[in-house]
Amino acid sequence: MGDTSEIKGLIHNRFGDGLVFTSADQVINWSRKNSIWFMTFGLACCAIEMMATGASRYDTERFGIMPRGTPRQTDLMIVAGTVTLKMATRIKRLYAQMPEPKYVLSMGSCANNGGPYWKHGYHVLKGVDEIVPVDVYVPGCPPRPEALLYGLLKLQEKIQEDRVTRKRGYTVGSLAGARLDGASDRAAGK
Amino acid sequence: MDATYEYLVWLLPAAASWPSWLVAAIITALPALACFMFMSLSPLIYVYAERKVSAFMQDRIGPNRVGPIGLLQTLADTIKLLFKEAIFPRKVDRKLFVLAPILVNVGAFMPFLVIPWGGRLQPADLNVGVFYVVAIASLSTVGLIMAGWASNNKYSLFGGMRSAAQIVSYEIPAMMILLVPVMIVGSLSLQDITMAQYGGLPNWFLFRYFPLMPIAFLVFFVAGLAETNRAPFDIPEAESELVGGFHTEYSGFFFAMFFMAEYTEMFVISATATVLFLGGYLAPHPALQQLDLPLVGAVPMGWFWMWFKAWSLVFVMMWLRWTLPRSRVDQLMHIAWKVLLPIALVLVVVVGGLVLWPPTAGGFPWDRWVGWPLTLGLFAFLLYVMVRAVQWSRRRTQELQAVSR
Amino acid sequence: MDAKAIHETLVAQFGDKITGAALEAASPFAVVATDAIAEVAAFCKASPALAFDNLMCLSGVDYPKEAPPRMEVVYHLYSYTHLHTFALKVQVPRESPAVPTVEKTWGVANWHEREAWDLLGIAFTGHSDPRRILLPDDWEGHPLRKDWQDPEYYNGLHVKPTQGMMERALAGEQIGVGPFDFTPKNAHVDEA
Amino acid sequence: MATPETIVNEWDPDALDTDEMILQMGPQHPATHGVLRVELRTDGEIVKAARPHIGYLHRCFEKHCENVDYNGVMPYADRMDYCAAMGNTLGFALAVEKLHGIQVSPYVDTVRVIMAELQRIASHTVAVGTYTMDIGAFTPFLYLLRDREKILDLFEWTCGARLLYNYNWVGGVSHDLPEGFVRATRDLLREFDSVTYPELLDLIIHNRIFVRRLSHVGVCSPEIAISHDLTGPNLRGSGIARDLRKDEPYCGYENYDFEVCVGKGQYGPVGSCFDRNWVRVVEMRESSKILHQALDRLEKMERTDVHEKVPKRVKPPKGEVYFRSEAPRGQLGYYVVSDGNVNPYRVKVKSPCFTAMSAFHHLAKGMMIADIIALIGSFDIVLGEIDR
Repeated sequence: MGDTSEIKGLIHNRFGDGLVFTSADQVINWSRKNSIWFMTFGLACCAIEMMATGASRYDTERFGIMPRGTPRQTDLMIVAGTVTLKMATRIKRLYAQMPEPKYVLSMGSCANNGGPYWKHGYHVLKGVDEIVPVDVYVPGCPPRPEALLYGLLKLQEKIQEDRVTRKRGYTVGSLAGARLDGASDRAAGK
Repeated sequence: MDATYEYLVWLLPAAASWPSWLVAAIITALPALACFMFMSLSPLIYVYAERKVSAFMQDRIGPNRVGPIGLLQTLADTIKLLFKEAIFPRKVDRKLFVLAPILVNVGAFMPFLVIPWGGRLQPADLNVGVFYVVAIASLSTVGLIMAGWASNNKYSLFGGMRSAAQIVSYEIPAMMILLVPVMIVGSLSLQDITMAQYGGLPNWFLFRYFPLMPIAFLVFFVAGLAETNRAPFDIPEAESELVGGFHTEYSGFFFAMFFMAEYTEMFVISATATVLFLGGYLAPHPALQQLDLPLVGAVPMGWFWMWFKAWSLVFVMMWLRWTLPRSRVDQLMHIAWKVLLPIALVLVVVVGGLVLWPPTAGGFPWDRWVGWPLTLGLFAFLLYVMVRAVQWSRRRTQELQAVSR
Repeated sequence: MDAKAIHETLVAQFGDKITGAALEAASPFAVVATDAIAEVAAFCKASPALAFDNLMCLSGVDYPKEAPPRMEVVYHLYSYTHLHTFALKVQVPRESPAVPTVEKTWGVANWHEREAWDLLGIAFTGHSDPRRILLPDDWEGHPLRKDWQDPEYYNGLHVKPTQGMMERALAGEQIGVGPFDFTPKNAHVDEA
Repeated sequence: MATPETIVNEWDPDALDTDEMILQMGPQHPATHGVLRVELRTDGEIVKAARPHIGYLHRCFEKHCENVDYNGVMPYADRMDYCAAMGNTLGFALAVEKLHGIQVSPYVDTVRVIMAELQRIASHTVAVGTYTMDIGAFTPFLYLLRDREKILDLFEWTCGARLLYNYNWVGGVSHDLPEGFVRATRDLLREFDSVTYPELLDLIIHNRIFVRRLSHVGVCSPEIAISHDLTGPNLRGSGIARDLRKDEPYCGYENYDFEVCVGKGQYGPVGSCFDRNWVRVVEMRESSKILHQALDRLEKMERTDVHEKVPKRVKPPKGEVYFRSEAPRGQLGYYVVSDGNVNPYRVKVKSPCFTAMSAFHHLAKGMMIADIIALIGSFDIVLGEIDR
C-alpha cells in the first residue's frame, strides 16, 4: 500500500481491523486510476482497434475507462495512429486543453516513432513524444486490443504510484525497476 | 407537523421554551434534510445503474473492477472529478460560468420539497405543489442557457440555444397534461392528488377514463424526456454533433455538477409522473401499504413504493436512451408543437367535460374491468419477453460452443 | 468502341492536335497537345459516340531522365453509357509545368488537379481554387518530384529521419519531451 | 472593412455580415470518421457553405511506392483503407499481375474472392455501425462490432492478423486456408443470415426516427454522382446500377450470380443518405450469397499451391497499367508505371472516398448541422484512403 514508513510509530497497530487506514495519496490515486476518461479521437488504423477495444469483446468500461467527447473532461489522450506534421499543432493544442493531471498513451508504432513511415514519410512526425510528454508506449501496428488493455493497466499502475499530497521523495515504484522519481531527480539535478 | 414537534420535545425537553419561529424552522428542516441527503446521494447509484444497464443492453459487462461488482465506480469518478483541475478559459464570462451549474442543480433539487414519500414524509405540503414543480423545472433552463453563453464557445452556444428551445417548447404540453389529474382531484397539492388515488391499483389515475389517461401519461412522459434532455431528444449535448453541447468547456467538479443535475432531473420527472399517474406512495393493494415486522410493529412502506415506481420509469428512460437514435432539432419542435400540444389540449377539454358530467365523475364505468388487467397483461408480457431473451441467448452460446468444438 | 476506333474519331475531330498514341499497351492512350486538352475533354464528354462522362483518374508523372525531360498529366476516362475506357496524356516541360484545367467538364478534376499541383507542382491555369490539398499551406516544394530532398525541419519538428535518432535514444539521450514529473511544486520545500 | 469594390472573399472572416459565423468542425471531432476538418459558414443552424480540409493523415503512400519493391508496397496499401485492407492489396496485386502477365490458378482466385467478400461484410458493418452512432443510436454499433469480431477471427486464423493482413501477394496469397475454415465460414454465414442481418434491419434501419433523419437529406442526383466520380455504394445509392464485379469481372466474379443492389428511394427521393446506407446493408446480404457459392466452388476444386505463381523477383516489363477493382467503398484504381526494375516508377491511387468528398460541398449547401454529420457518414469515408 505504498510507503507509509514515516508515520509508523504514531499509529502503529493501535486500531482494530474494522478501521480502514490509508493515506490521502492512496485514495486520490485509487479514484484517478479507476476512472480514466480518454478522448474519442483516433487518427488511423489504431483508431479502429481502439474502437474494438471499447466494444463488447474487450470492454474497457470494466476498468471504468470511458470515452468522452471534449478535451476538457478527459484525463488521458490516446494518440492512436500516425501523427502527421499538419496534425502535430492540433495535438499540441488538444494536450494543452486537457485539465491536470493528464496522461498520454502513445498507441501503435506510428505514434511511438513514426513506424513504417519513418524512412520515407516526409509528412509524418517521427514519434509523438516530440510534441507531448508520453507516459505509456504501446508497440504494434496496430496493437491488438489486449496490448492496448495491457498498456492501460500499466498506466493505472503508474497512476497508483503517483504522489499527490506528500513531499517529493522516494517511492517504491511497482513498475519493475523503474524509479519513477528518476524524472524528478533529473529535474532536480538540472 | 405536530408529530415531529412532540418528538423534538421528547428529545429536548428544553425545546418547549424556545421561540416558536426557531422550533418551526427546525421542524421543517428535518424532513427536508432527510429528503435532500437521500436525493443528493442517489445520482451516485443512477450513474452506476445507467452504465451497468447500458452495458448489459450492449452485450458487454459494465464496470466491475472497482469495488465488489463495480459499486464504487461512481465514487471513484466523483473523487477524481473533485481533484481534477477546473479550467476557466480566459475569455469566459467568469461569474455566469460558475453560476450556471449551481442554477441547474437548484432547478433539479428544489422540486423534492413537494414530492410526498409518505403520509407525513413530505418536506412541505404546498397547496400549489404542481405549479411549484413546473416553475422550478424551468429554472434549470436558465442555467443551461447561461452555461452555453458563458463558455464563449460556438458549440456551447449552439447547445444552450437548442436546450432553451427544446425545454420551453416541451413545457407547454407537459403543463397542459398536468391539468388533467388536477381537474380530476380538484386540488394542486400533491398529497391530495395521491390520496385521491387511494384504493389499490384500479384507482390509479393511469387506469381512469381508460383510453384517455394512458395517452395523457405517454404525453407527459415524452415531454418529461425532452425536458431532461434525454433519449431521442438529447440534442443539447449531442455527442456526435456538438461534441459536448453546453458543458463542453466545463471540467472538474463543475462538470460533475451538470452530470449530477441531469440524473436528479431524470428522477424528478419520474417522481412527478408517479405521483400524478401511478398513485405516488400508494401500494398496488392497500394491504401492502404497511409492513408489520415482529419487533418494530407497522412500518409504513410508502417510500418503498414511491421509489420503486419512479425507478422503473427511470429504467425505461435509460432503455430508450440506448436504443433510439437522436431526432433533429426541427423534427423535435414538430413533435412538440404539432403532435403533443394538440393531444394535450384535446385531453384537457374531454376529461374536463367528463369530470363535470356526474355519471362519469370518477371515471368510465368499465374502468374497473378494463384498465388494470391490461397493465398486468402488458407487465407479464414484458417479463415473458425478457425471460425468453435470456434463455435464447444462453441456448445460442451453448450452440456456438458446440459448433466450434 | 475499342481503342483504335476512339483514336480515329479523335484524330478526325482534332487532326494534328493528337500528336502520339499507343493503342496496344495495357491501357491504351493518346497524347494531346497541351493547349488543346480543354477542347478535347469537352468533345470527349459531349460527343454521343465517345460519351466519356466520367474522369476515372488524373495523375501527374515526372520523367526527368526520359529523352525530353518532361512531366505528364494522364487522364483516364470512362463512359457509363458505352462502358469503354480510354486515356489521354499531356506532356509539359519540367521547369514551370502549366496545363489548362478540365474542371468545367468533370467536377472531380478540381480535387485531382489540386493534388497534382500540391504533390508535383503542375499548375492548372483557370482552376477555381488553386490551393494545396494534402500538405500544409506553408510547405515549400513538391515532394513527388524525383529531385525532392527532405527538409531538415518543418517549423521545429524533425522531417528527415536523422540516422542517429535510434542510436541517440539507445544512448539514453532525451528524445522528445519525455515523461513529465507532474508532482505539484511544494511551496514549502522547493524555495527555488 | 472590405470596401464593396474589392471582391468580397467568401472566406474572409471580417467580411462576414454579422449573423453568419464560421464553425470549425475540427480534426478532433467524434463524428468525422478520423481527421477531417470541415469549415462551415452557418447562419444559426443552416449551413450556407461547407469546405472540407483534408491532409491531416497524408502518409506519403506514393513516395513510399517509389522507394520500395513491388511486394513491399503491400503493407502500405493495407494501411491506406484500414477498414478494408484485403480490398486494397487485391487491387494492387491484380494491377501488377496484369502488367507482369501472370494468370493465377482458379483456386487462388476463389480464395481471393472469399477473402474479399468477407472483408466487404466486415467493412460494411463498421460503416453502418459508425453511421448509426453518428445519428445517435449507440447500441447497434456495438452489436455490429461484436459480429465483426467473428469475421476478424477467421482472418486471424488464416493469416495471423486482425486488421491489416498483407495477405494478397503479386501472383498468389500469403497463407492457404486452414482445414476447418470452410465449415467455420458456413457457420458464420448461417448466423449472419439468420440473426445479425434481420436484427440490424428491424433494430435500426427501419426505425422511424432513423428513417426520418435520413430519407430526405443529402439527395445526390446521378449527374453530380457521375461528374464527381462517386463510385460503389455512393453511386448505386443514386440509382445507377454499375458494379465492377459485373461490368469488368476480375478474379472469376463472372461465375457467381448475385444482383447489383440499387437505392430504390423507399422512404424519400432516390439518392438520399438513407439510400446510400441501404445499399451497403443489402450488399452485405449479397456478399454472403457470393460467399456461399464460392465455398461450394472451393470444395469441388482441387487445391493448388498458393505460392505457385509468385515470381522470385517481381520485375514487370517497362509499361503502365490502370486497373480498377470494386473495393467496399467504391472503385479503387491503381495507375502503375514501371520502368523495368524492382521498384515501381510511379503508383497513383484513385481512392473512392477522395472523389466522394469532392462532391461534399455541392450537397452541403442549405443543410442543418445535424445533416452535415449524416452526409459525411453516408459517404462512409476513411481518412487514411483520402489522404493516402
